[in-house]
Amino acid sequence: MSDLVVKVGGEGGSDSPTTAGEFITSTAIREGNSVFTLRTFPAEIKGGLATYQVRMSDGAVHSQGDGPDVLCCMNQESYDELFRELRPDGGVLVYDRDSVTLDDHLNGCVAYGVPLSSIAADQIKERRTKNMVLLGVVSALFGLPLETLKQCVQDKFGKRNPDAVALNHAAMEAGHAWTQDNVAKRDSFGFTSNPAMATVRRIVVDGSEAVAIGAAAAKLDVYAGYPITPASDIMHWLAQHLPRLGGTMIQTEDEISALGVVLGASFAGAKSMTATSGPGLSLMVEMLGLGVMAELPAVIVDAQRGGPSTGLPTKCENGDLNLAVYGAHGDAPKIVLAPADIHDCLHDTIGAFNLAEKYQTPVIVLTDQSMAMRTQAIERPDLGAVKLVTRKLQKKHDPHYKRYALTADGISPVLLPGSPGGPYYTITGLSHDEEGNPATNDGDLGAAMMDKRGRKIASARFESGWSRLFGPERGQLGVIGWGSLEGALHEAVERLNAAGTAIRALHLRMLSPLPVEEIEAFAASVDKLVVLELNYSGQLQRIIRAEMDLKPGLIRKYDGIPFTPGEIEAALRAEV
Amino acid sequence: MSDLVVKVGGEGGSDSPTTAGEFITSTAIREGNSVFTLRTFPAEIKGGLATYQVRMSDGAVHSQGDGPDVLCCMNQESYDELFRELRPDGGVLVYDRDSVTLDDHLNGCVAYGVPLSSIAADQIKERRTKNMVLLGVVSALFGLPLETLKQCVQDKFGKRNPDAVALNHAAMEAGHAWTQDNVAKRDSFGFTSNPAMATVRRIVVDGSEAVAIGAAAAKLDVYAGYPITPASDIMHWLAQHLPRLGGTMIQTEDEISALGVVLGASFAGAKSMTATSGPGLSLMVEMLGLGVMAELPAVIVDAQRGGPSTGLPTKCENGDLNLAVYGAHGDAPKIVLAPADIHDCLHDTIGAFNLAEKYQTPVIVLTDQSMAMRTQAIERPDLGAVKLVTRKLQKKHDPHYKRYALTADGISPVLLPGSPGGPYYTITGLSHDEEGNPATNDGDLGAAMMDKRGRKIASARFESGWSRLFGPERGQLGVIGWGSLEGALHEAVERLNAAGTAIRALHLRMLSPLPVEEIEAFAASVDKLVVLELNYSGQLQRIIRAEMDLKPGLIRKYDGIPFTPGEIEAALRAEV
Amino acid sequence: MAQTMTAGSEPQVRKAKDYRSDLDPIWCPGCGDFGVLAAVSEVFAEQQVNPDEVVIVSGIGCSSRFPGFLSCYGFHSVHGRALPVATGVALANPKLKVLVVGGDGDGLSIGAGHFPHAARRNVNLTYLLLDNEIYGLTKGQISPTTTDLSLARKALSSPHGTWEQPINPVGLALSYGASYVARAYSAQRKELTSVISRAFRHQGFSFVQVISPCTTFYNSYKTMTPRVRPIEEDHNIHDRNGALMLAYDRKHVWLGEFYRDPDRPTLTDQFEHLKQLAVGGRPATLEAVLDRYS
Amino acid sequence: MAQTMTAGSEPQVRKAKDYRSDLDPIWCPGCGDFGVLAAVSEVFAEQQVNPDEVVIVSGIGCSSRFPGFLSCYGFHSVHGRALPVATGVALANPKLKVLVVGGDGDGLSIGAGHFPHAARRNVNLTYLLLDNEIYGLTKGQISPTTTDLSLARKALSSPHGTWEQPINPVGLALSYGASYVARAYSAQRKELTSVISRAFRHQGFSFVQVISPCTTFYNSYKTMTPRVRPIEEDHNIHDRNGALMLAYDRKHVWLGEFYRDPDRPTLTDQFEHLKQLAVGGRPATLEAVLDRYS
Ligand SMILES: Cc1ncc(C[n+]2csc(CCOP(=O)(O)OP(=O)(O)O)c2C)c(N)n1
Ligand SMILES: Cc1ncc(C[n+]2csc(CCOP(=O)(O)OP(=O)(O)O)c2C)c(N)n1
Ligand code: SF4
Ligand code: SF4
Ligand SMILES: [Mg+2]
Ligand SMILES: [Mg+2]
Repeated sequence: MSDLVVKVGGEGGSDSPTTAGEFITSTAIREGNSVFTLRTFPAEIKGGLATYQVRMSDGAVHSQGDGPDVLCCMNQESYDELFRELRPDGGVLVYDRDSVTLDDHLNGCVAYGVPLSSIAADQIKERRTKNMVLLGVVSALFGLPLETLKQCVQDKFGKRNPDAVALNHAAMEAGHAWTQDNVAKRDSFGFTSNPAMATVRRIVVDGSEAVAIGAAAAKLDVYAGYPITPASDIMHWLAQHLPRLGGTMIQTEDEISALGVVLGASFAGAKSMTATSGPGLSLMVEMLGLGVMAELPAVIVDAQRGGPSTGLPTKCENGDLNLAVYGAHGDAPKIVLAPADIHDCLHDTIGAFNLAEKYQTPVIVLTDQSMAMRTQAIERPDLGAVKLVTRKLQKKHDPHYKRYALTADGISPVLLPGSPGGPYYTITGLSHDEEGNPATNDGDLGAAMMDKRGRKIASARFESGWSRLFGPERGQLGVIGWGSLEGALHEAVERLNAAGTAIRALHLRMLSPLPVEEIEAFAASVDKLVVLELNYSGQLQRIIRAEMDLKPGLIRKYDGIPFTPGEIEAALRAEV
Repeated sequence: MSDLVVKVGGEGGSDSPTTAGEFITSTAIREGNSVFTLRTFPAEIKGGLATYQVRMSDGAVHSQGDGPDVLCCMNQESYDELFRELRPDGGVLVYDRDSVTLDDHLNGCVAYGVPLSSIAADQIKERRTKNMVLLGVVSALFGLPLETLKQCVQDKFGKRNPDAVALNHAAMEAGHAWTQDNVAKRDSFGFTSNPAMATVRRIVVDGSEAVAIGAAAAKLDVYAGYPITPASDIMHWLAQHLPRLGGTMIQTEDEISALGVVLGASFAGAKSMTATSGPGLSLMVEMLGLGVMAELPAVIVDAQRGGPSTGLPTKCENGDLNLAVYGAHGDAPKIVLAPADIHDCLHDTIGAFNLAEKYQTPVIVLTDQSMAMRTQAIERPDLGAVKLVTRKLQKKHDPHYKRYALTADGISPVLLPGSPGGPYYTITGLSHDEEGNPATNDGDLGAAMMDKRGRKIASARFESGWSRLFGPERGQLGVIGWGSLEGALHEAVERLNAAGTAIRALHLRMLSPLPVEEIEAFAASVDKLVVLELNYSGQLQRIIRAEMDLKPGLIRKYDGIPFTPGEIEAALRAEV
Repeated sequence: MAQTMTAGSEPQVRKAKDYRSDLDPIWCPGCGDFGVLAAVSEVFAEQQVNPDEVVIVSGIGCSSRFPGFLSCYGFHSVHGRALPVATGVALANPKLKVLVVGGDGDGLSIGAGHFPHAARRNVNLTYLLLDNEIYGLTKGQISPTTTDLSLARKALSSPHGTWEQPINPVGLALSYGASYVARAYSAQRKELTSVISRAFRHQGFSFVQVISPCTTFYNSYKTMTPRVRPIEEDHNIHDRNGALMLAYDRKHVWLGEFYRDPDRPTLTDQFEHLKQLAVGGRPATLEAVLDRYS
Repeated sequence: MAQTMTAGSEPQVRKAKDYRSDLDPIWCPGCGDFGVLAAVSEVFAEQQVNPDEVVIVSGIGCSSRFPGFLSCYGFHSVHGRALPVATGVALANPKLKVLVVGGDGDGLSIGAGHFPHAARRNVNLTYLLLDNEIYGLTKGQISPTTTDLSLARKALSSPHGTWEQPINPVGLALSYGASYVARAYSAQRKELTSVISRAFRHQGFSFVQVISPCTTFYNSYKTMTPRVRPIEEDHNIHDRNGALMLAYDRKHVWLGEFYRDPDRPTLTDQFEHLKQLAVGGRPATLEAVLDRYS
């Protein structure tokens, strides 16, 4: 099985390393590889260090891998900043010898210097094709099929800009030719196609597109949002496509308004959603409480970034769980989900709409920066097979109808505004009676309504399919994880089990309500329990401790960069 | 020891039961009694049922007591709603026989019907003096000195309105005379003065005034706030008095702006504060995160009411702890305090300013509706003895000064804007370096800064004086409480210990950081542990479980009405 | 207020009182808001509005209790957020007639950031701002429209007076690009009803500032009555700049219709247009979109 | 950017570049904000501003990175909240000169609710709204001031165009009662500098809309340059209604000073007055206040 991690670094901008990385990714996918990408961005809009890492394998890949096997440095800064990441045992450095001066110590790495800049400037007469020259070099060195690379370029620019295609093709060929003529391969890395896989129906999307597609598949009617990194791309996709699909996307004046529009639309019967990141979620807290109190279905996607406050806007953290679970004054239980990969981003968004409708509640979906900006080939969803849930409706006119009827399961049928003949009702954020009328002097009724909302949400923990298990039936150690680290955790668990340590992992995608029975069963199957998280305080670990008679340990990381499998492996090894 | 609980109910408005309750309260205080009051409000601005309960004793009182000994009903609604609260074993009902029709079943209570309305209308020629007539009746029946009552009226209206004084005096006398002439006392309740206590220097304030006075004593410079029940009275006090004391109070356009002004003022060196209730705290969440990240001292008072959402605006709940502790995306540790009585409202506000300055952090002070609106006589504060803390300042010019120096204790000296010669700096909500410059590409530095803020706040748990212990050295049961229920808890613990059950209680007034060592020591002194809270989910119980190796049980109440000592007594008895 | 109009057996002609719910208003005697409630019921009767299709949205305040007192669908949301919520209702189901009712504090203080945007987007709704120049529900603090200093001094939050310059709601609505702008006075029921009626018929964002005094905390009837004056017949209702000058006139508080632009496309028009445009004849499907990602 | 001006050894005369910090702007080449940064440094030099006493407050956006690039005290706060934070600074220490810098999204979208209130309170600060008609930092979505539809169509959030009516920042500032209102263009450095200089000297709330194009996402230099025109000499700067008409003129984008009221008391004046008034000759003490509660 081939498994190759390539990282490209250079200045963000027109000859960007990001574009190069994207073409490597799409080529690998067409060649039937699984890929896993990881991008970093500079704070500057233009300029600054941008990187794009792609792991490709003709088998399955779950994570970005450990350090890159191949590092391509397009300028000095990228070499200075990234060289320490290159795997020390024989990693390969490809660099622009026109602009990069190497250190004395290569740590046993193989270095290929290529005059990327001068090939682009002199042969192609267009400096900005430097990244395309690099692609030719990579193709020649590691066997990434040049024709497929060229086809990807053709498909991307072809219609709009045939001149660009010609120029880029020339640059790739020049890079390829120079390498074949001048470089003697001294490393053992290589790319392998997987023709079988190439025929499977897949779509290539990043986490943002996956969420948006999921929402569209769930028949989203109204999207309202305010731009924020790394959530904006969801809005951009919907701006483009939602009208075509019969829905409406509105960019509001702020996040409070966005959730206000969403709740208003939901009241009127629409499936509605907003997406934001931490600062926006903080602003939505009052509206969230209203959604819980008024029992309105709504989906709120939070693409988490580094916090607190403006924090690390282009970095990755899973630190908004507390806010999602506890956000809102008073007790306001709601459903909180966390997709773990790009496939989940699509399907869990559909699931979020279903849960929102079924339980008549705001559902928060926690994704993160790494998923929002990571491209992956996932199985094309079978839209015909998607099951959608609609809120329990009161369809017939019934003079005794009560909007907030105190039912056994806490779910009261909804008579939608517009329904003929009423009984008319007004919903309110005040404590109310079964009809919806303010009942602010009746504490017992207020408590009964609190119980209703509480038991309704609590019962959602028995929904199935919101977790995944890895490893053997029993373990010396059990790891509970959540969020985007699943892939790395999966890989670490496989390695450790392969090395003879029995480790199980339970990866949760529903965090509120907490599936306590499931966690109990898992805990019973292991000797020791630890929670793995990408935040400072161990937010899930604290919630588990708060709700259950368990005292798991904690492994955490909070420097804005996802775990590598190696890091997890080392940390887990230390626990057993 | 006398101990008398009187409750007055009637229509909110000009002949309001509230005014009657207030005069009973001030009279009892002048007569050297301890008092504990409890008020309820209708949702209507005018009209609706208003009640005022006052417990008076020549000894100490800690709570509102159990049901009233004496219930005064000024209209039918008050009788219909409140009669079930009257103590069944010989309680006294005083009612307006002109407007109230009694049920057949008096449950063994003593009932005195008095023509309150006709005395007011016919003898005094002013229907609105009905509440004053009632005061005369109460005075005659239970020995509350008429002269002191009259003096209180004189002191309240005398300067502004001598005619009102005369009218009210006449009404009181008429009620008193009618009772002496027509009623044969058939109950055993009576009021006792305590002349010794009457000479102690006390002030009579409600919780809102106490907070405002505490802030003024802490030398508050800038107050910014937005009206909300039950916090507005803090603003009203400061609007009146703060300018006289050299400070500034501004009513902002919303709560986000209020905390914005507070943080801006703090940056410029001022002691600044805002006060709000749940919905406002929800809106402040993003700003709170900024305060934590930028390390700005600030005091945020949250007078909790019933939630979630608009909830029960005139009722009592201690349900905002989660939001105070976990509010803000990312990990944003801050200090959270909770005064337990009116005395604390004053002194803990001073403490909040001191902690905010010392630890350079937002401090949230959780009071609640019952304290905000409860009048009590407390020891007059010795302003000369108040100790104030100022943030650690960088006073000398030092070219190597760094605003966010990574110190061992996490506290970095502050060079205030306006300081000559700099080094100038810009603070930011972005992850930053020691100088304050954005450092959004350096994850390790971001983590180091997270650690700095974390250890700074964690160390505040060793501050002393933020808890109180009741009961014997060791207990069969240990109760941990927080918030305004302390008095009722104290009383219940005394009763149970008197009855031979060994029960200890630890009442916490600092909830974040959690004083884990202190709780551990307490837990070690009892056989079983339970947390007592005025909210649905047991918010403190969950935090204790999350942070410590303890699994306390939970006793909770969430109908908007504070615990009575009897309720706690019964619940604790069930635990042992 | 679960008042039922038994389906199929509605009265032939609905009277104003048929639009009232069973819930009694919690307002103080004399509160200006009673007049507005009566006017809205009359407008509904006059236009024989179908209550099935009406949604009234409000924030928090005395005036914001409005929806519950009428027999149609309502959403009493949170303080200052009525316009976003109402925008959501309007977008979700363009068949619904959306009425927004709220106070001066609700709309111009905490909600001040939403007003410009709802107006410039021309959301299809009628916004009645019940202006009593005070925060009624929280017991009388000054608001952004408080003008009378002697009244302001009685407010608990401004015992020493205020120097803040009050906001002119009609001026703002015009600056924000509202397509219908009017002012009325709850003490003049006939004119009030007629203005609300026209606002409710307008397609797009119609704004009516209703002077609706708070008899408990800021009783401005006495000082207001001599200041108001009906807009002259010759005022050109399509001239926005002229309307602005009228709004900022210092001598009188003009009542009536300031401005109307019946032709501006509404937000609903825009989104319906987008859907048509995007579909471009052939129905778009998600499958077709997914093809691009394959 | 901890740039030090060693105390006691300051240069006799500070040059514009002395006011720049060590931090290099992260802006794209050609970004209009460079011009504003240069103009502000020049104004500081011209007025020989003491950097000890300057606090620059901003929200979030490309333009909001401004404070860090100057050598004085700064607070880069959160998106849309610069005005409240700046109000706090101004109230806490009236000796500080407060400059607020932010974008059109920051100030007119998420921050839209604070602008009216800072203006009508006449907070003592200068507010430079760097208007590029787009959200720069989040990669070019439309903003409340986006006017050019062909440019808007390129924005990621509005590929099919927008029908929303843009906001006129100068018109709003005037409606809100700002006591100084001007407009400038970052491409006209001399005029820009002179306007900022006058705004910075103004006592009270001075507002300058600076047209400052985003070369990356909404390069409006070409379309803007022919539309701008200096305000005529005969414009009466004390006539607010005249200024409004100029603001809403559809033919030209007028540049220069629209309105100035040098006499209106500032928020600081008000609060200093209150303190005096309250003290009334004798110093008030908390003890004396407590006596009332005894
Ligand atoms: C977020 C939030 N802040 C504050 C409040 C308290 N509050 C309720 S109504 C109100 C203002 C009422 O004034 P206005 O909107 O003018 O309505 P009116 O009562 O005068 O009709 C305020 C401040 C609240 N409910 N929510
Ligand atoms: C609460 C919140 N919402 C959204 C964002 C994301 N955000 C950052 S800057 C910005 C808008 C930038 O536009 P503008 O204010 O016009 O400044 P410019 O970049 O154009 O100078 C947005 C939406 C944020 N930081 N915080
Ligand atoms: S307080 Fe004022 S606004 Fe509220 S109901 Fe009473 S009169 Fe009306
Ligand atoms: S994106 Fe636009 S506004 Fe931002 S720095 Fe670049 S040119 Fe300037
Ligand atoms: Mg009002
Ligand atoms: Mg902008």
